[in-house]
Amino acid sequence: MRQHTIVLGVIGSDCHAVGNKILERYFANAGFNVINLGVMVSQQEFIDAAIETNANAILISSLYGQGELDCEGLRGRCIEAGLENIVLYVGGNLVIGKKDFSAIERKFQRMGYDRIFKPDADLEQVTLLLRQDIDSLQSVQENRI
Amino acid sequence: MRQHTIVLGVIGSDCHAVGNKILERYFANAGFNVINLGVMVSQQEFIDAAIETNANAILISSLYGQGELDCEGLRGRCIEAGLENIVLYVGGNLVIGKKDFSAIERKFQRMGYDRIFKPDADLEQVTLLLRQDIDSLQSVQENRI
Amino acid sequence: MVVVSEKIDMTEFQKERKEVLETWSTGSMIDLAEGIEFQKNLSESKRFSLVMKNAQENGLLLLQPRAGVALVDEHIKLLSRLENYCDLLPTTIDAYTRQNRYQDAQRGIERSVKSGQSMLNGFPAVNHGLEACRRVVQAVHKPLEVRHGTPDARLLAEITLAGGFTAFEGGGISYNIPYAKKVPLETSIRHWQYVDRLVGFYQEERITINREPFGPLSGTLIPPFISHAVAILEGLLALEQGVVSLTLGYGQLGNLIQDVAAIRSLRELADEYFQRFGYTNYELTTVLHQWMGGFPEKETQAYSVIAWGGAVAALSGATKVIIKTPHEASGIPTCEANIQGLEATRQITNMLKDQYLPDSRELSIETEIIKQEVRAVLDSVFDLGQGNIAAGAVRAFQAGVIDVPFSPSIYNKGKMLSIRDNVGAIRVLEKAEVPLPESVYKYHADKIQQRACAEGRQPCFQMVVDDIYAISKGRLVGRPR
Amino acid sequence: MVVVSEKIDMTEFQKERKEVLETWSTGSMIDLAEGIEFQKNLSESKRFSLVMKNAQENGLLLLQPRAGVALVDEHIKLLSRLENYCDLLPTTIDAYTRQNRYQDAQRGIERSVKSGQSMLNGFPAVNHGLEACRRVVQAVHKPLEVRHGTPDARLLAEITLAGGFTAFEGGGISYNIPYAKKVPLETSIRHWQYVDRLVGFYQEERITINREPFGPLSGTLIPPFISHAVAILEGLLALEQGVVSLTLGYGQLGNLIQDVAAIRSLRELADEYFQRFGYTNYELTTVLHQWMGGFPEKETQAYSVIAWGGAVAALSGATKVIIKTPHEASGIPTCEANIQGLEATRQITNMLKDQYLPDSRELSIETEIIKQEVRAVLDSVFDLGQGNIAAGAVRAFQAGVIDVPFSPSIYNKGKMLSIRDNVGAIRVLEKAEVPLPESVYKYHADKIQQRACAEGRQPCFQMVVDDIYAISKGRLVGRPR
Ligand code: B12
Ligand code: B12
Repeated sequence: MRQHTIVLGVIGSDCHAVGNKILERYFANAGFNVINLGVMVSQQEFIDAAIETNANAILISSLYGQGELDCEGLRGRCIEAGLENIVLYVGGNLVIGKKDFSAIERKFQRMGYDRIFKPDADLEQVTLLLRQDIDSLQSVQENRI
Repeated sequence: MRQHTIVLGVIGSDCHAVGNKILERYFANAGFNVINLGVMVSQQEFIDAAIETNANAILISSLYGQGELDCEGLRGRCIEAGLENIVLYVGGNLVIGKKDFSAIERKFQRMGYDRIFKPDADLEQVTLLLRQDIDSLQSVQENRI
Repeated sequence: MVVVSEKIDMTEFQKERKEVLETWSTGSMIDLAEGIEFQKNLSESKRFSLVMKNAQENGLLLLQPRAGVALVDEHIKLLSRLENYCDLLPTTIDAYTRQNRYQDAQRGIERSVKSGQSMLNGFPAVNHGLEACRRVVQAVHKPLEVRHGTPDARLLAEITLAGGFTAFEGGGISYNIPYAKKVPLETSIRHWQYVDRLVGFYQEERITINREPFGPLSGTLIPPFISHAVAILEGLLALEQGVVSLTLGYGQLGNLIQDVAAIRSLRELADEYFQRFGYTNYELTTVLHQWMGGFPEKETQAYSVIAWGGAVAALSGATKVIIKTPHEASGIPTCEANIQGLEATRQITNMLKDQYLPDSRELSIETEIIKQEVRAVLDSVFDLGQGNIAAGAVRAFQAGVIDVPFSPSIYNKGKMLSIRDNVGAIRVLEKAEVPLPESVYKYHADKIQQRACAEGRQPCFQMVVDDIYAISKGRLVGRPR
Repeated sequence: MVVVSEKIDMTEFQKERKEVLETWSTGSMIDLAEGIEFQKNLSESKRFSLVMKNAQENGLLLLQPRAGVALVDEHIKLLSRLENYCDLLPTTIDAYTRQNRYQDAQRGIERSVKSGQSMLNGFPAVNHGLEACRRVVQAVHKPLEVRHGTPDARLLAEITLAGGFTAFEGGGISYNIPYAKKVPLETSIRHWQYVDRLVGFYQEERITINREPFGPLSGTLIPPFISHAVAILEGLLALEQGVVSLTLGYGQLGNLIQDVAAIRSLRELADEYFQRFGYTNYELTTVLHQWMGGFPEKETQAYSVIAWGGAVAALSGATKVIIKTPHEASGIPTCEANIQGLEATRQITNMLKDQYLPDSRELSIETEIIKQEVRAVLDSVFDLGQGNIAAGAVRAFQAGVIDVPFSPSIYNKGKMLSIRDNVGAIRVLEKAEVPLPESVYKYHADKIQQRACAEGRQPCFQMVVDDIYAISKGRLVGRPR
């Protein structure tokens, strides 16, 4: 299996570090090449790191509730930056307050995120999906070429 | 103020004794002549005691949930027994389960109870109402005579 | 009726049995040998005594709810959902059945069918009969206990045990004094000797049925020594009839030290007395009931009472905890409310499962005080009985040597007064005829005095009333406002 | 930047102050003299320090929630409802303001107006400015504290203190290490010296502002001695600038003995160090935060975590408890959820208000261990500082002498590893550069070994991960499945 590169980080002014450290370990153990930007990462930093490392996916965390403000526009900026086929995942406590998840999901799907995860996301499941999503995008890309 | 006589008791197969002992004390201290029949009192026992003591009111407790089965028909039996103007109160956890109180109230009003009380009934308030209700029935009675 | 303390003779038992089975139509279905066969075929995971024993050996704390509705299918549905959240299942019996008013229970069943909801506060096992009980037992996967409050539970026991229930709560004292008004103690004790003899008979056939005297009594300001004395007496009466698996109970009172001391002393005293009477072949476990008095109406507040009960059960090392629900103050819980109580309890008992309350001067003193109290009471009971435990118990209640606060029974003196002290422990304000040693009584008086000083009022009945309302009003000690 | 430990000189302060007030438009409104006037006219019931002091003297336990929304009127509505259920009010500041990103906060305000709901995770006090703060203060009847997580809180302090808030949470270490990634410690400590100097200035004008170092740090497996060392250092740094009213904090960990030992040792150690440094004129109180790590998602389970936090706060004798809510795992609580958390907490703290955990061998040992640990760390810090506490703190973090687990800061070593032992107490698995005495380290190792044996696996990082998830998954110790 080819090693996939993923960029990890907590977006915006968010300082929640615990989940991020666990995700880093988990995906590294699962065989990914993990570029972890840690907490308080701007959209630009995510994009720069993805370009620099030729990443297959960006996995964004937002725990602190201001995710809606921080996550808007990233898909557009990725495309502008030439990251046309990058997988975009986002997870955590994405909005302010305890809200119905399907509404949150729709909101972030509309922003261009491929998959949206709750805090209790099963990481094994996520790994499977991530491999699938990367591979299917890759084959799209290869077909194009 | 004339001393009113009230009959007190817990109806049916209900063994909850604590509230009953508190009510006895409370109404005695408030100046009523209290005939307390204790727990597990049948409708007939209530009626007999009321006749015997020439009571102004019967205060029924039901805590254990089978109040609906136990309390039906008492108003009719009172009238049959000649207790036409007796005040009938009932209070406690009157039905099975946590139910909307207004529905319970309607149900027991339809059974002929003058007032229906929740477990957290304010006893001071109850005393005031009881005096009023007895007095107004008494005056009805006196007017008739 | 003169009640004696000895194993009921089998011929006498069979004679009585015939009469018992005739008290309601469903009794005719019961065949003891066939019941034993049925029990033998139950899987081990449904054997209450075994699950309790394993839990005790592994230091586990098992959760059990209360639950029972009028109709069989509804009851099965209820238990099938609950068993995903608890370790032990109950079947709570309705209050008509508890008074042997099967006719009224029948009316309750009919009305429940009509109205589409349970009109009874429990499952009328006698009316439903043997096959219904077996349907329940076979539909679930965990051990089932009959939980009730029945002074004469002979027919109920016959039906439910032949039906496959593997535990039976109650006792001649604990299911009379808090639950009845005019049943003489000698009658209820005699009827419970029958139940215990029946359980002993199953035991002789190598079917162990767990027996659980009802610890909390009236649930209202009961000092631990009173409920302990009753529990140990009922334990002895049960052992006498051949019972082996015993779970002694206690209702949480709210003061951490007193509650832990209570569970600890209950175990130790029971062993002491059982062995003193020559029993060695018994399986003893303990159960703590989350607070059994009036609950706060707000569910948020109820959750904290529930959690505190779970915490104390864990810290005291009890083997089982009977849970309450956020609906407690209002009405019989829905299945959902029951699950809520179980989930809340599981969280706290899991978090505290490896913790315990360490030894301290305070804990030792409290444990020692309870032991002195129980010994004083029980010695007096045995004196009164002169070798006959049952008669001793009857005479003890007559004399007020055992006196249960807020009992509805005319066979209970109701003269002893208890209230909370300044840290919320239950103390004896007026001992009346209870033979508390002077030093112990003085200890209580001092503790109560501390509270009186703190509140600037003399100990009085109003304090008792304030204490009764206290937890439902959001506190433990009923301070003046 | 070189940070020194001495009271900031007033001319220097005034110069810096001018710059601070220019960092956002609302700064220009602030007039210190006028702010002091406003504070003088506040009623005593709004004076945080006074309410804390009275509570401590009367053995009360005060409840405080977290709460803050984007818009002023909404925020007032929120606090006005909450104050019926709590004793002390918060104003939680949004995360942009915490990073001095006022432009982003402005966008958050605008988006909140548009969407009709708060898009910020707190109240952007700087953007709203002085008058808005005063409207809040005047609308409520209880003391108000600014609660945030801001490495540079100078402008926030200027605005909120002039605005009538009477307590201010945070510190140069505790509001950097868990809350920032790249802010040098010397910078945040210096900025917090400014805040403390400001509070000291108010104090000189006889306006007492309560200061509360943030105890729980990352809320994740922090051994008590780490947070104690930080709290005491921040206490000393505050006293240096003239602060008088101090509330030291601690985040509940879940093991009863360790938690009670922690609150007890925190008080005693703080007194010891404050007095050693010559301070006598201070008002010291303590606060316990209900469990600060990951919560269970189910509200039923969350209630038990909340209740256990309240129980421990009461049993340990803390003066204040910061409450969590049943929404904790999911999102910022609605007003209703916050009230639920308060009601549940009130029930348990009221029930336990007169109880305490008695002395025991276990409790003494645990208290003594924490003291030895804190002394070892602080002695090393003072050595490193050579008379300069601030510099000592900076160097201690550089050297890993203080090492906070799961900090996002690059100025924290992050080498020390901690996990739960077999009864759920937090122990040090790898001390890295933390100067724990050998005997103490051995104590930790033994305790961890007990767990390792019980679980049949070697201590490892997976254990740490299991412990992080444990409470959210319904237990305390992260046992293997
Ligand atoms: C610990 C904690 C803190 C610590 C953080 C310390 C640190 N530096 O890491 C402290 C105390 C400092 C803190 C501060 C704050 N916090 Co905080 N915090 C928590 C808490 C209790 C636990 C978080 C945690 O560590 N969980 C354990 C880890 C393992 O889980 P996790 O973080 O959820 O991460 C997992 C999953 O989310 C998922 N995941 C995450 N990202 C992604 C991405 C992808 C692609 C996938 C597949 C999965 C995934 O996988 C991770 C690993 O399992 C949560 C509530 C909770 N969960 O119980 C609140 C919480 C996250 N905090 C919250 C808030 C608001 C704050 C503050 C703003 C203060 C405030 N207003 O109350 C500040 C933040 C300031 C800032 N600048 O960011 C809110 C967010 C509210 C919302 N979204 O509506 C929460 C939910 C609490 C609440 N209900 O109010 N917090
Ligand atoms: C203590 C208790 C017991 C003790 C009673 C001991 C005794 N002999 O007294 C024991 C453990 C024995 C017991 C047994 C049972 N109980 Co019980 N018990 C309680 C409990 C916890 C407290 C009752 C109490 O003493 N409260 C304190 C007193 C002061 O309050 P009170 O009883 O409510 O009385 C006051 C008011 O109701 C009001 N009031 C009462 N009557 C009247 C009348 C009038 C006119 C007025 C104005 C006011 C008024 O004023 C009183 C004084 O303030 C309640 C739940 C709760 N409230 O928290 C359940 C509760 C009453 N029990 C209940 C049940 C079902 C039973 C059982 C059937 C067992 C079971 N299935 O779980 C058996 C009853 C068997 C039988 N034959 O009756 C249910 C009833 C459910 C329902 N209505 O839907 C309750 C509500 C618990 C629950 N949620 O399931 N119980």
